[in-house]
Amino acid sequence: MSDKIRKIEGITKESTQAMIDDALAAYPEKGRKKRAPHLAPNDAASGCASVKSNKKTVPGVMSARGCAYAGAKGVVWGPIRDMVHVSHGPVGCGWYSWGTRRNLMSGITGVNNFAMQFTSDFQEKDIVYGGDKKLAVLLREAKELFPLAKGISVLSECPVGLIGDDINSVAKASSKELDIPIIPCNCEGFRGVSQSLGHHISNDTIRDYIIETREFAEPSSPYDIALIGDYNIGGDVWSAKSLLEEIGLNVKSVWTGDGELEKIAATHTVKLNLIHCYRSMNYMCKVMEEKYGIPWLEFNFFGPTKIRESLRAIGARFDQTIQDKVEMTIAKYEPIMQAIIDEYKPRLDGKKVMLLVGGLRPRHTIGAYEDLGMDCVGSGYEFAHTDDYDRTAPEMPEATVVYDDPSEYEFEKFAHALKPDLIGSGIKEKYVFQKMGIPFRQMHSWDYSGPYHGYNGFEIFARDVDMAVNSPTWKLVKAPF
Amino acid sequence: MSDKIRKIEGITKESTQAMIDDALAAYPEKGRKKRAPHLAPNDAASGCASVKSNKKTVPGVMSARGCAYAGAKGVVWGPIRDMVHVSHGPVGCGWYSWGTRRNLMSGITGVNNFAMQFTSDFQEKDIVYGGDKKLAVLLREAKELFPLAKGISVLSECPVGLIGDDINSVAKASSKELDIPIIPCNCEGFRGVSQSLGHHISNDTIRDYIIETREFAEPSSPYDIALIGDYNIGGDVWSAKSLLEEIGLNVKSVWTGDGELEKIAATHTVKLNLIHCYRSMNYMCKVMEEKYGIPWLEFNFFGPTKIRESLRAIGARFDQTIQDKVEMTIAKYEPIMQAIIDEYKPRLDGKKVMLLVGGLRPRHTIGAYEDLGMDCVGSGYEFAHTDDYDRTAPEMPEATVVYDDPSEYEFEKFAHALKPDLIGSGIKEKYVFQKMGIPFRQMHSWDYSGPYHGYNGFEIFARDVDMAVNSPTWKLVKAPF
Amino acid sequence: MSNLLGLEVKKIVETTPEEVETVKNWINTEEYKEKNFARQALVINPAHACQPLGAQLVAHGFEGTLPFVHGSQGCASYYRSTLNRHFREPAPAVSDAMSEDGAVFGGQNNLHEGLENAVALYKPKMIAVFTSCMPEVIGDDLTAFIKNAKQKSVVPKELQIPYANTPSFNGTHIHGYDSMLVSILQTLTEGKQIEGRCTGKLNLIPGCDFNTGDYREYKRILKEFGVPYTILADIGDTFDSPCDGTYNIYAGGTKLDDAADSINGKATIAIGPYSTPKTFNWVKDNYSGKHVSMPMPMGIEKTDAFIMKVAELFGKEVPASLKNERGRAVDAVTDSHQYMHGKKFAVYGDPDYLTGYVSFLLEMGARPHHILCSRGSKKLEKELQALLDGSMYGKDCKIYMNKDLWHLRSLIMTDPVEAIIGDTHGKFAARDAGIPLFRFGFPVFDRVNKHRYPIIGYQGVVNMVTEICNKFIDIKDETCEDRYFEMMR
Amino acid sequence: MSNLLGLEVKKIVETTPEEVETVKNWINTEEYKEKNFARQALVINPAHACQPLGAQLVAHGFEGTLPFVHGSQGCASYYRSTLNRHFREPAPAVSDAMSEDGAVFGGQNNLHEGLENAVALYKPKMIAVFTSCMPEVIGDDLTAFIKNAKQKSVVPKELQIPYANTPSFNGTHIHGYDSMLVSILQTLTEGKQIEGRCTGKLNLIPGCDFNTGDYREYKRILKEFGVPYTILADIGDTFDSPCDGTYNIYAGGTKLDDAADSINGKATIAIGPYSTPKTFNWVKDNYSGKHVSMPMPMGIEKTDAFIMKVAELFGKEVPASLKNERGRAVDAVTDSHQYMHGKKFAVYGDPDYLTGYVSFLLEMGARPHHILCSRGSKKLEKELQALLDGSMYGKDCKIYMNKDLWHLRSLIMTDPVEAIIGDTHGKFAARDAGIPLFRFGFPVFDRVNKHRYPIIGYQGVVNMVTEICNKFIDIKDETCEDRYFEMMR
Repeated sequence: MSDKIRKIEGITKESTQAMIDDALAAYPEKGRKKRAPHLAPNDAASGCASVKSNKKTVPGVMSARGCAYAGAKGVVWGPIRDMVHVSHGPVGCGWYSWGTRRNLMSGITGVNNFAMQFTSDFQEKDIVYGGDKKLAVLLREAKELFPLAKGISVLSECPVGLIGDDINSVAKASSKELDIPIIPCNCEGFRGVSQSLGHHISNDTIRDYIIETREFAEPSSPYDIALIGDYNIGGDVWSAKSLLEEIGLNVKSVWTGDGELEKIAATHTVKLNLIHCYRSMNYMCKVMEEKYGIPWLEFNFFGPTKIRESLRAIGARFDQTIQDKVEMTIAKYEPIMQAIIDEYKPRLDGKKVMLLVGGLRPRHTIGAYEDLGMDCVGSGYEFAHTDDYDRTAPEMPEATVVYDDPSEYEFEKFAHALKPDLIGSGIKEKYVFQKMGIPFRQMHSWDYSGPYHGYNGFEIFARDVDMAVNSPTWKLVKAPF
Repeated sequence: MSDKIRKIEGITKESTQAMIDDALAAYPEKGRKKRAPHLAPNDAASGCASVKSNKKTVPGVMSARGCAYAGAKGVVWGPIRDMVHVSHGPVGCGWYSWGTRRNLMSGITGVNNFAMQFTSDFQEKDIVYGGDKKLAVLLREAKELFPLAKGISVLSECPVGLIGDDINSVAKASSKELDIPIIPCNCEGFRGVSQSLGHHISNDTIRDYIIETREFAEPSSPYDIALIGDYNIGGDVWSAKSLLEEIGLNVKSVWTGDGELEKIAATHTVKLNLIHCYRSMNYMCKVMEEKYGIPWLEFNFFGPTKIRESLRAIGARFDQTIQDKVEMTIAKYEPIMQAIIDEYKPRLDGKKVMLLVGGLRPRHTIGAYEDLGMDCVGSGYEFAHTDDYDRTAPEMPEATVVYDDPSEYEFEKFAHALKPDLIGSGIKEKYVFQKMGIPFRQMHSWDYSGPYHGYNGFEIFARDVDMAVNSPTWKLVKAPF
Repeated sequence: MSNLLGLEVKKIVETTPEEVETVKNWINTEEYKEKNFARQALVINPAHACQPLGAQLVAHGFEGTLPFVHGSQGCASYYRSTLNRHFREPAPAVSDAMSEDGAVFGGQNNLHEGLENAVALYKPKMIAVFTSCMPEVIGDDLTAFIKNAKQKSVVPKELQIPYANTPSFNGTHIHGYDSMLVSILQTLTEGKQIEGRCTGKLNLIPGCDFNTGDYREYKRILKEFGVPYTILADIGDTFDSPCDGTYNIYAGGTKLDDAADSINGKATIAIGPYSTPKTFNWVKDNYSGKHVSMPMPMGIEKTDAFIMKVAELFGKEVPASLKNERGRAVDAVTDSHQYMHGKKFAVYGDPDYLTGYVSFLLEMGARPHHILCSRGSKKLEKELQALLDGSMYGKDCKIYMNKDLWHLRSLIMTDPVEAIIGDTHGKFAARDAGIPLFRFGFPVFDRVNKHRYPIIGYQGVVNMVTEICNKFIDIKDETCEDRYFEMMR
Repeated sequence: MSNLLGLEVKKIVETTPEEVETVKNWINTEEYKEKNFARQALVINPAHACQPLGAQLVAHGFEGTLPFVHGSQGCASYYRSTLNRHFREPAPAVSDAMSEDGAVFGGQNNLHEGLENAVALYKPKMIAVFTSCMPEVIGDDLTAFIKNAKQKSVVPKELQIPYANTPSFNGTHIHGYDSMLVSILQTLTEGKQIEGRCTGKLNLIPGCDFNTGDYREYKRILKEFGVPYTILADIGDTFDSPCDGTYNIYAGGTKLDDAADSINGKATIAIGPYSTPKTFNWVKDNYSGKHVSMPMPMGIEKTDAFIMKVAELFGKEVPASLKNERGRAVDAVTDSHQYMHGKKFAVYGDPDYLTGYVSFLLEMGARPHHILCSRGSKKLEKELQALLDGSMYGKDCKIYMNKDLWHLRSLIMTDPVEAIIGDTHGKFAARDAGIPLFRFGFPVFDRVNKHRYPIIGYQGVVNMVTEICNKFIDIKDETCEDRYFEMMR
């Protein structure tokens, strides 16, 4: 699909730019100047970003962005199931991110998975006298109470970096004392522009503290791969992994959905890194390529079209046995997918969707919507960089609006203008648009449904999109009096 | 207890009679004349009824009585688990008595127990043209749909007797045709004065159609007994049966709680009939004594005192092995009972209870209340006869009021006068007295609790009585403004 | 052989576990369903009571009115205990205890003695007489009996004694409701119509509704509208009275004067066409003002219709508070549609409840897969089918008239659904099928306070959506594997 | 060795099922409980959030008010998403996105740019500024910053910008609520006190209450009383607004003029002493009329106290409608006491909710066996102990201050109870213990509409009794043997 340039009736560069200007009109001078470069009509053919990105958030505009801690604890570390993740600082950050990202985990909570909220609960005295002593005590308590934990992460919240604590040395000392990997991550929320720096700091921390400290017990095989950048939202990893195994590959470790510390540590021995969320994990793919010669391949498991493309691209990196299995798998699932499309497409054909998600899905899910006959009339990221926007240009129809870190004001204005049949974004946006009678699906958390990755994911995705767009409840919104 | 005559402070023959007269004052002349003989102070020493009973209900006074159908279907037939009981007539009677009596049953509903609502659902045309043809079809359908049923009862509702149907001959013919016992019971609701005639007709029906049609497969033993007049309210039979087995007896059949038709039919071979509810089943005890020489013994499993007396009386009918087991059982449970009394009696000592139940419990449960230190200040039956009231006199304290088939007006007046701490009666009375802030326990259905029979029953009974009397919720009834 | 059956004495043969297992599986099969649906005579687990119960409900809806069963005393105790168990409230009613002699000589003596005693003991402002089987079969002439009672001054001349023939052998409790209501209104309004007089009030007939919360909801809605009203047969207080240390035998009910004056009302809305046909026809011919018959306002659309009709009849704008309330209900509906969308339900109950359940479910995108009424009609079937045809979610839903809950069991065991909407009697089928039962109907014996939470109106929508969605989520939390047990739902 | 830890490369050793089984049982033991309670530094599953969340709740309670987080943008998104998930409603708030440069130069530039943009885009009537960690650690002087903003006319002079220091490293969200509320009231009432003027109104401060149903219930009660009122920080509509096709960013809140004039009120009742101490002390010293601080009116007795205080403050009789409502609540309580009597509960939550839960349970004859507050105080402990001492059902109940939900798990696994009253976060402990969780507190992410059903007032009692009793009966129906499965409960 991404080769042919699609057009949306009524949407031109001019109409989009006019819509953008109308939105920018409300800004004070300085704000408008900062925001303008981040909003633009898509140039499908160019294959490169039509907007600026990864810039400091403009104060006071109601951005959807989170912080570095959210990128570190929420995105990268949280999903690793067999580690105790300590939110180091006051009680809030860990509490707000407790279980809200839906990175599901196998195992028994508190025994061999630690889907819980650990914190040093900084009080005034910790700010004044520093938290390092408390950290050391805390690490001992964690080790004692959770003996099956394979490691402990110490994830810094804002105050830690401001009061000059040295969690790196505490981690080092305690790691030796307790004979367990203790990983310090300086992901203070005030650092950087968004969650993105949190991903980057975490990738570096894996590079410095984890990779190459373990080896797989079983002998390696030519089909060993690692699934990078899948966080098991609603079970996505379980769906993607079973599909990769069906085409004959051994998924030796997953970064980091339902992740296991030791398998992440032994990933330097795989043959190929398959990366789904480019934004959050491209750093370590590049490191593993440089240091261990592991090639990496971006792939897309949203919707039958993209799945087919990806399976074949993956197959091409392996021998005939894998490629045969790829074709068998495609042949097996395509009729099922076609049946799904036949059931839902008639009710979704030509419907318009607008997306605003984090760093991957604003482009990666467009294929799945198009498989159902829907058109993406606007998309944008909270924390993407230029390389993301480059990849987005061919995925979106010509001249449709691209918005980088849009304010709620801008997003509302665009929605009023474009009148989408569905908006895919986050919990902070959901009820704003549902009040307007616009159907909505959370595309961060799959609105507590999923998985959406892989073939069984598409079945659930299609059902949910049809449910949202065609629910009779929307017909009740307009009162008859 | 029943030998020593108890007195209640402030209650004399005169005070009770005054209270009665005050209640009767509201009646018209004719009503008063009919009601007066049914209300009297108890003459504990006389050992005989102080009131008239088993008379036609006075119209319009709001009696608590039910009808013959209720006595037949509700009390006797309903609890037999492996028969299909057909409420023959319009839809109401069967529907109102569907599952409301709490005669619990083992087995799988619709497979080998039939705790359901079967009816011929008489329409106008069945009144006009008679229901016999419909009955025959219905019996075939029941046999086909419920192959494991051991028998079918046909329980007449009012219209059947008025339109001259002949269910006896239909039953006879169908029984042969379908090779299954089909038992007709002419318990039309308008017959007799209360549920009592329904018991009697049902006992006669067992005499004429069931007893002696089966034999136990296993050889008889000297310890074979039948448990008569226990309907497994809230599991009473299971509690009583386990206690009787603990003292070495074989409970060969139960009339009719969790009852099995064939075992009832083979009861003519037991050594002793133990009867709990004298009123509903004394008829067949007398028949079995006359026809099969089976002695029978009234016993009382309410509260440790009565249980001890009963176990010893039962033991006396058997050899030393049984009597030793009786003593061992008493020794085993009495400490447990004492612990219960120690826990609850301090909070119940001296509290006053008034009772109005069916045909047994107004006298039979007094012992259990007294074991907890409570005093019965008034009792009476819906449908007892003179022989019941004879048995009641020694159980109640001197001069306390005895009321036969009291109207709601009389019962309220007595409650206002006596100010009981607890009233034990039925669902029709419960909320009347709770509105007055008087704690209440349903003593027909154990207020959906139980069992109350036997040693484990007393534990539940004591807990429930304490809960009702001492619930802090009653302190909320009086508003502070 | 001493028994009349002439059967030889057999040894007891216990049913074997294998036999039990075979039959246990057999009753869940298509084959059994065919046999079950082939029944002509045997009714098993019917989901309705008989006429007099509905008559007693009406009687309880009028100030100082004592329900009086002309017939067997057992009937009165059955109606009383049923209402006690559903409302967990007193339900005072008397009978004149007809028995064998009544069968021979008729029930006049019983009636007279009963009236005399009832008046003396319970000092009613009105006695509503209705009949159970006996007098109906033997054909007692109540008009005459009551006239004679007054002539013989057994009861005061001016005491109003409306009566209704409520034979148990046709229709159900909703028809008894209708007959008693029309008779009471005829009696109370006799000679009260005054040319040109208009009370300016809305007469609201709630129909055979066993939910006290609904009565309070109608009153709250009309109060928001500023429309003065008289509820005809108001059990809202009778069956939801305070516990404050005193027992008041007549704890509420429509004031008799208001009921009398209702004939001069500005407009009358009769809710629940299946339980008020006679009443509505009589009101149409005798009451001044406008007359409308409407379905129970369950779900947003039917509540809109009710609200707009009140606005239209009284020429009033819909108040902001009610518009706001509608918006909040739609908010609850859109916010939780994902928990009900596409879910299959079996629904059964009285006709007026059924049309409400089906509209509500279709509105939510849920599917009323099995719709069953144990005493339905062609008219009801047509109305339900029209609702189904109006929505894609009604597609493969089926309607079963005059079928019972044993039929329903066969349906859900052979063609499974995710939940049942009904009343306590459905709990056995729900347990066998392992699905939840939502107790919005009558009777509810095994839960507390269900009758206090309205199912009509916008608040009714929020109550039903909340109970259904939260139960489905409860089940998900209680049955999912550990790895799918999570914070967010 | 390329990693910094200097650990030699080990083979992966999978945890064995036996090890998992051992530890699985070990964490339920008394021994583990001792270790768990010996914790000094590690907090696990705490049951409270940080101060700014409470400040944001207050800000949403005022007309046209935009909550403004001075600090990191991530905090604002966390507070917003938490409120979104609990209320299933929008929660508009901005931050001035402080980052590394803020750490060095302070946040003035961010604040000014933020205020300017916020005013331009969202046209608030008031901006309520509160702080997250960064400005608190580096010591930003917000008084000066805001004064400079007005001087540099970054924002209109007359725009009211109250602010509060809400450091996350002490107290919880209820203390942030208090600080922000007192600051807003000080700002709005500045210069508004007029000698001798009395609005005749009751100022009601609901305290840190996340249940929109409670706000509606307070209003309904005061309307029944005929007492004019101003709710101070009214989120009743903001977080329960209609879905009617339009998005209104400021969907409700206390009118600013009313709040300003509240200083001249006839009386002020501050509900929830633990979440309004600063506010109440300031009100006492500055507001005219009488001032009373009262606990959350949960349960009959505490609701009686609230009703009588309103009656006393306004010299009014308690209206018949409320007396009647009390009677109906007592009726519900007495009719279902058997389902709760003697049952053991574990309860946790904010202090003001806890005193309410404990009173309600003791009133019902139930036993609040484990009482836990993850940020409690000596004062709270004393008040709770006094409640326990006042009832025989409080006998062997214990209070745990400053303990978390991992402590609670040890308690209920070693000393079992029949249910937990708390919020969504308790679901993991409840699942391990196999007992139901009643979600009366905050936050509730995994059920719908819990916040719409009041838990205060007489209706609150009926709601809690209904949910608890019906769940216990559900469990009985779902777990009993076939032979105990019956119609009646």
